[in-house]
Amino acid sequence: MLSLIVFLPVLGALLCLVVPKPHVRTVAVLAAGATLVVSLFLVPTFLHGGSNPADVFGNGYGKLHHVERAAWIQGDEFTIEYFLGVDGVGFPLVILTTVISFLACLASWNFDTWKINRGVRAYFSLFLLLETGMLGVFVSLDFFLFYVFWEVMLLPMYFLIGVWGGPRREYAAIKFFLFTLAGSVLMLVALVAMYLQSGAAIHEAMEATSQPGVASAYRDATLTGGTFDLIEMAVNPVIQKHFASGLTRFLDFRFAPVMFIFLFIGFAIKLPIVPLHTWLPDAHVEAPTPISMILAGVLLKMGGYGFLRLCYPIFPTAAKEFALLLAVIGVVSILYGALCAMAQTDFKKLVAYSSVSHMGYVLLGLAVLTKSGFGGAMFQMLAHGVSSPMCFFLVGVIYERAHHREINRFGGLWLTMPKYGTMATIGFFASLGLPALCGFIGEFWVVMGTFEARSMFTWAPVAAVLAAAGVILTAGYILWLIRRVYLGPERDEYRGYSDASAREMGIMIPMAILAIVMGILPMQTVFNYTTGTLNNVLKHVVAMVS
Amino acid sequence: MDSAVNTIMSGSEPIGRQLLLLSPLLALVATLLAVVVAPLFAGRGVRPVVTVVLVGLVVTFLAVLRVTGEVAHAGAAGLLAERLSGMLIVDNLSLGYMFILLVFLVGVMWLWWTGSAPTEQDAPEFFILLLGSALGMAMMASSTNLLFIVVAMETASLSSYAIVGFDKKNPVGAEASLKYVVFGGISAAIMLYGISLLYGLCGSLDVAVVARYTLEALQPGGANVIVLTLGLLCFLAGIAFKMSAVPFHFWCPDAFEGAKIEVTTWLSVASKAAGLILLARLALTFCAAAGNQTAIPLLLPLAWVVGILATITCTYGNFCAYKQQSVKRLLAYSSIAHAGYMMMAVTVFVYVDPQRAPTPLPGIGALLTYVVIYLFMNLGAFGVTGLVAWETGSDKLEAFTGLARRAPWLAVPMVICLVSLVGLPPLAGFIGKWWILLALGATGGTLGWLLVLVMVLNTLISLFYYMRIVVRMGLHDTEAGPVRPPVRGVVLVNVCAAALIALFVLAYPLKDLTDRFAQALYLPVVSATQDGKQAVVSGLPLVSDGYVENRRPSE
Amino acid sequence: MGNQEGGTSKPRRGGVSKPRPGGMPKPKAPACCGMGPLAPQRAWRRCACPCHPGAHRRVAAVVLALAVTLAGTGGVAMAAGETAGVVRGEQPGLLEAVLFYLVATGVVISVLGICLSRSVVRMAVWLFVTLGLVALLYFLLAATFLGAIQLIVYVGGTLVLLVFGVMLTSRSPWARYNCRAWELYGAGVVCLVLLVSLCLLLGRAEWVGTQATTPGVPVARIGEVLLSKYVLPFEAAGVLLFIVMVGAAHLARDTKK
Amino acid sequence: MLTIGLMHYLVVAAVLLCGGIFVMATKRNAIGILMGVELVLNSANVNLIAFDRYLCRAGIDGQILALFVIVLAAAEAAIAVAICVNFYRVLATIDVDRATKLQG
Repeated sequence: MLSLIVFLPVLGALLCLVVPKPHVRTVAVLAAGATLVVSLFLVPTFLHGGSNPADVFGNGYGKLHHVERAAWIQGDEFTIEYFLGVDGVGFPLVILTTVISFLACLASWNFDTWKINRGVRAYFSLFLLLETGMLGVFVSLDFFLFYVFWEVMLLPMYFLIGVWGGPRREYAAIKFFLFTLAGSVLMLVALVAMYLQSGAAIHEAMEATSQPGVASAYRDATLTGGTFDLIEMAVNPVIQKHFASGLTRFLDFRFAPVMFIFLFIGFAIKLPIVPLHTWLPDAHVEAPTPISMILAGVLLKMGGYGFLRLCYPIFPTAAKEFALLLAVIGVVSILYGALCAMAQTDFKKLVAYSSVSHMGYVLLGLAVLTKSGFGGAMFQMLAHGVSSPMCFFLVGVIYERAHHREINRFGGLWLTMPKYGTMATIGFFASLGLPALCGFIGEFWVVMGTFEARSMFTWAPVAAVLAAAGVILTAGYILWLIRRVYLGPERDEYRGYSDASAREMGIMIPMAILAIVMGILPMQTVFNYTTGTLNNVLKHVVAMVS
Repeated sequence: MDSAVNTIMSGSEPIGRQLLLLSPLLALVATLLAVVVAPLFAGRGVRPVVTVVLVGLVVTFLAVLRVTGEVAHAGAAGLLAERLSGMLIVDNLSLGYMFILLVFLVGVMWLWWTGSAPTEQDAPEFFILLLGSALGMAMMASSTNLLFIVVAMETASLSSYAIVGFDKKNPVGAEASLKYVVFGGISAAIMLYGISLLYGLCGSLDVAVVARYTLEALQPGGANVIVLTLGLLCFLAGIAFKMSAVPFHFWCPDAFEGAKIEVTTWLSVASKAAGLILLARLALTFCAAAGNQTAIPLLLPLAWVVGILATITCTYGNFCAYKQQSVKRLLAYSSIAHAGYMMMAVTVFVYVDPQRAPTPLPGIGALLTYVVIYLFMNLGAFGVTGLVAWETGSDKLEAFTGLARRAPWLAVPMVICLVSLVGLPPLAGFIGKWWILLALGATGGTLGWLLVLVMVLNTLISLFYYMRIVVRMGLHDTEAGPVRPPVRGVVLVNVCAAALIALFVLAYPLKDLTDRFAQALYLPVVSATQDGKQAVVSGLPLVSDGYVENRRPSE
Repeated sequence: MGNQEGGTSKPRRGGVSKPRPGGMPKPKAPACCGMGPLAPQRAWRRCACPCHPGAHRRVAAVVLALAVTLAGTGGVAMAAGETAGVVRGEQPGLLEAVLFYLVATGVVISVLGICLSRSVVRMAVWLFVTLGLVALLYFLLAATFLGAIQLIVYVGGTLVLLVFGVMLTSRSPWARYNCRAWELYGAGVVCLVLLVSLCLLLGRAEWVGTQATTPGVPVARIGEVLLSKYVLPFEAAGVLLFIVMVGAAHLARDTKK
Repeated sequence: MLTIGLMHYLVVAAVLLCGGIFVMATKRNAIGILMGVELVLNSANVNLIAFDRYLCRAGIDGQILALFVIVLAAAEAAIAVAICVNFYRVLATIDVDRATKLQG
């Protein structure tokens, strides 16, 4: 099932290469749609949990569904597995990815009218390849496989920005590539080090107990060497102990903090956090609209997912140690992103900086190690995954007509294009965090969670207050934006613009519905699936820390 | 006279069996002679020569297969007896290199067939020199005696000098071969002086004895430490020249740019790999000599020397590649960088764990994997460069502008090869780096982890210049019309690109194969005999158990 | 090869001396290094030839250097405990010693000659002397076969090949190629330091047994070893020579057909 | 002093080596540099033969290696001279400094 989801887009990409040019986009949309449909078959598994999520995820961290595993690269004590599976963290992100990919694919439907419209086959093939890479990251549970998919996504994205992007596309593309690769080489070092350290742990335990292996806590297996299994690393007490107390081979640092930082930088670049965010405005602004949607909607979530899948479960002690640092970075991202957004006159850049601000909540929510914080972070990822593609698409719609993105040159668009204006209001309010829309829940829970953490961290209330101030800043720039672009008197230069077409509405309405439904029914749409896993991650983290 | 015959037979092996073990090399020599004779019957045309060479290569391949079976049958314990009069050893490592060499020869011939064959007047000479250098490299990979190493290296080098300047009318080629021969002559002379010192100190030209003596004499406070180090460094300089490691790399960019593209491709993989295999064999011999635990710390400085050389080599190669305008030259610098990565694999033998005997086997396995993958990457990248150069008349970066539109069947494999050279998944280049990283990390030493960091940082640096070509091909465009390369060339580069994807997915079978070729290697153990001379008395093969043991992460 | 007399080479510092008929140069002053008309002061700086009349001081310096070197040789040998030969009770071979010192002095002088000559042909002549003297050293070392080979192959073959190369490739075989003064002095200093440190190092090393025990190897033994233990490299060298022949013939052959 | 021993020959070889290195470093002519190479090769040969003669555990190997070195030097000289001749024919000079088509 998961393999099908992951590799359907590849199939589509190959088809795109052979079908006649006029049909390429149809094939691509069908492939993305098929992937979406197949991914929806995952939902029933999670619905069975109903009101009691513990039924689904109560068996401890690492209760997986739709598991597929096979040995891929196997040595004597060395197995890199083809290991896919989803739990409450991966599942919503898979759905998000397929939905946003499908909508972005639809948004590419007018490819022929783009300024750079050569290479239609290449565009859609790379697009679908990108989808494979993203889905692969969210479902792979073997670290090696995870890394491979992480890198698979890199090159298509590079070309999608570099070939079909805006005027500074080359710069933006290489910057994106370089930042991500810089992060992922650190991840590669961590990959090698964690494998070897887990092997050392197993061998130590084997020698201590003179058993021929170490029983795995969550699957019927006996470990005799190192492992790449992400769940195993998190739940196996032998490995955990060794990770927490061991030293690195090189210069004898403590193992956990070093690896945590390596992984953290890798994921934080993707998230992005403030000192490492500079690729994001460039990439978002230069990328074509559908790619901006993917970038904001899905790619940024890979960073947050990385924290939840690797950093926190595997290195809980380090997470506790670095909590203050992470919270500070999170708060700075929130405030700095919001202030930057406020200063922008480029419509797309504003949305891009708002992403930095919003993802800061994810980091803050994770940093404080509370249930509400984790839940809020997860929800914020999904909410942002819905609202920011919508914002980017809204920008794209108007850019196609006006061919500029200067906020100050717009005005009164609601009157000119009422359907578009309505959608824009929903989208931007969702991003703002208006109650009853999706953005509110995540930010509110994160702030709540930060307050709750005051028993553990004395600085938590300060962070909560600052994060709440971020909400106000967000409201400021978004309302100001709406006033400048959509309200006010109708301008002559935009008078003849056609309202959003059926296709455009077809792309916006699902996102708008999602934004509203997630805002009204957060439990049924998100929390029911995620809380169990998140709580178990948290329980695991807290247990390890105390 | 009888005594002479007896000594000939003294390998304790019947002469027939010795000939069997030598049959791959003999088949290569026979092919070479057949190429000389063939024009007498069939004219100097391209076709008969290529036919003869192909038949010869097939025969050689069969011979290698046969000998592989023989060696596998005899097992590791039999390797010492099969040592051919103390000069050569035919073991898995040399056979593995022979396989790589043959596959690569066919690839290079294919490239030649696409590009140069139509205008070639001197095909027999070209193949004599090509096969001659192949013969020299094959001998390098199996020599166990300093004298034979010298002869083998000179065979490889002298043919290479000539083949670089093969296109006589090309002034750049003439200059390249001149520089190559001058630097090559200097390095060979320096190496010989080093060998003479080693001979004086160790009293033997046998590498095993030299290793044994070196480890004895390198004990702190030894009188001969400096002279011995000098001799070893001079000797290493000669090998470093073949690998184009950095202080000895001057010839490499020039020779690569000046030579015909097939020759460049050939040298960029085969000659470097031969040097690396030789280095790996030396590491193996030293590890065998340090079999007793006390000598292990003495190996560390040797590993450091190679490690530092590797670091300088790959960093320098990557930085220099950045400002190149000629793609051929850029790839030449990239090949220097890759030689650095591969040298890192050779440093893998000293472990932090004192319980673990030094063994370079994980490194040799990783090295062989890397060479196999590197072969396809370079053949593909140089192949595309050659096809573009033949069609447009230029190998400059500008010639690649807009290639994605002008010739997608060249641009796509080129992107795949370049990204693989960077070392990103899902391409085989990553797998090559991965095994080296893992082997380095598993040593658990400071050196290992330093090299891990050096390697990943260099990956980052290398991104810049490889992407320059990608940017030119994909992101820029020009008015120039489409490029229509010959179909066989397109097939070649696409086969290479497909191989890179396939080798990623099939990483395990590849590693399994190369590991098998990195096992049960010839490991001489030396002990002093009564008259004060040292002799190789027994072979201690590393069985697979030992290998597993050593792969285990250290405590 | 028609270019030999054709092109006009750029005038270089020191000028190109006239090609002289007769090929082999005669080391006679003052034409030997083409410095004739120059003032002695400048010739002193430029002329590397010990036989130049303006270079008396030069000659003196060379002799001094030789004396120092020889004394150094002896001194280092003493320091290294090179007394084994006396200890072993044999007659100190006076003749051997005299011969050795003569040959060694010759080697040093001719090496200096190679180093300091500017004309390639002159270098070749000095190399001729050096190689010949090295052959004498081989005789002194009781390696008569090697000495003969050195004379036949090296002096008679390789060197002639090099001289041919000089003749074929130089517009004027007397052309000289200068390098900058600081390079010359820098290289000189580096090489002297290298020489001294090498002598000291080699003197310090412990060589296992330093007596001339073997009475020289009979030629038959060499042949025997060459065809038994070293048969593989022997054959490989044959193949190598064959390949080299093909390669050299290809490269040197005229392209115009 | 009057007994000629190993060291004497080693010193002569060192002189040859350093002379060869000096020649390689200062000559601007390909064949000149090759002459330097010949000097270094001879230095190695003197070493080898001297070791054979004076060291008790050495056998005949040094002489054999020296023999091979002579052969290899001849082969190398042949190739080098051929390359020089070809280069000269193309560019009409063998001045290494003037070989500037290929720059670092």
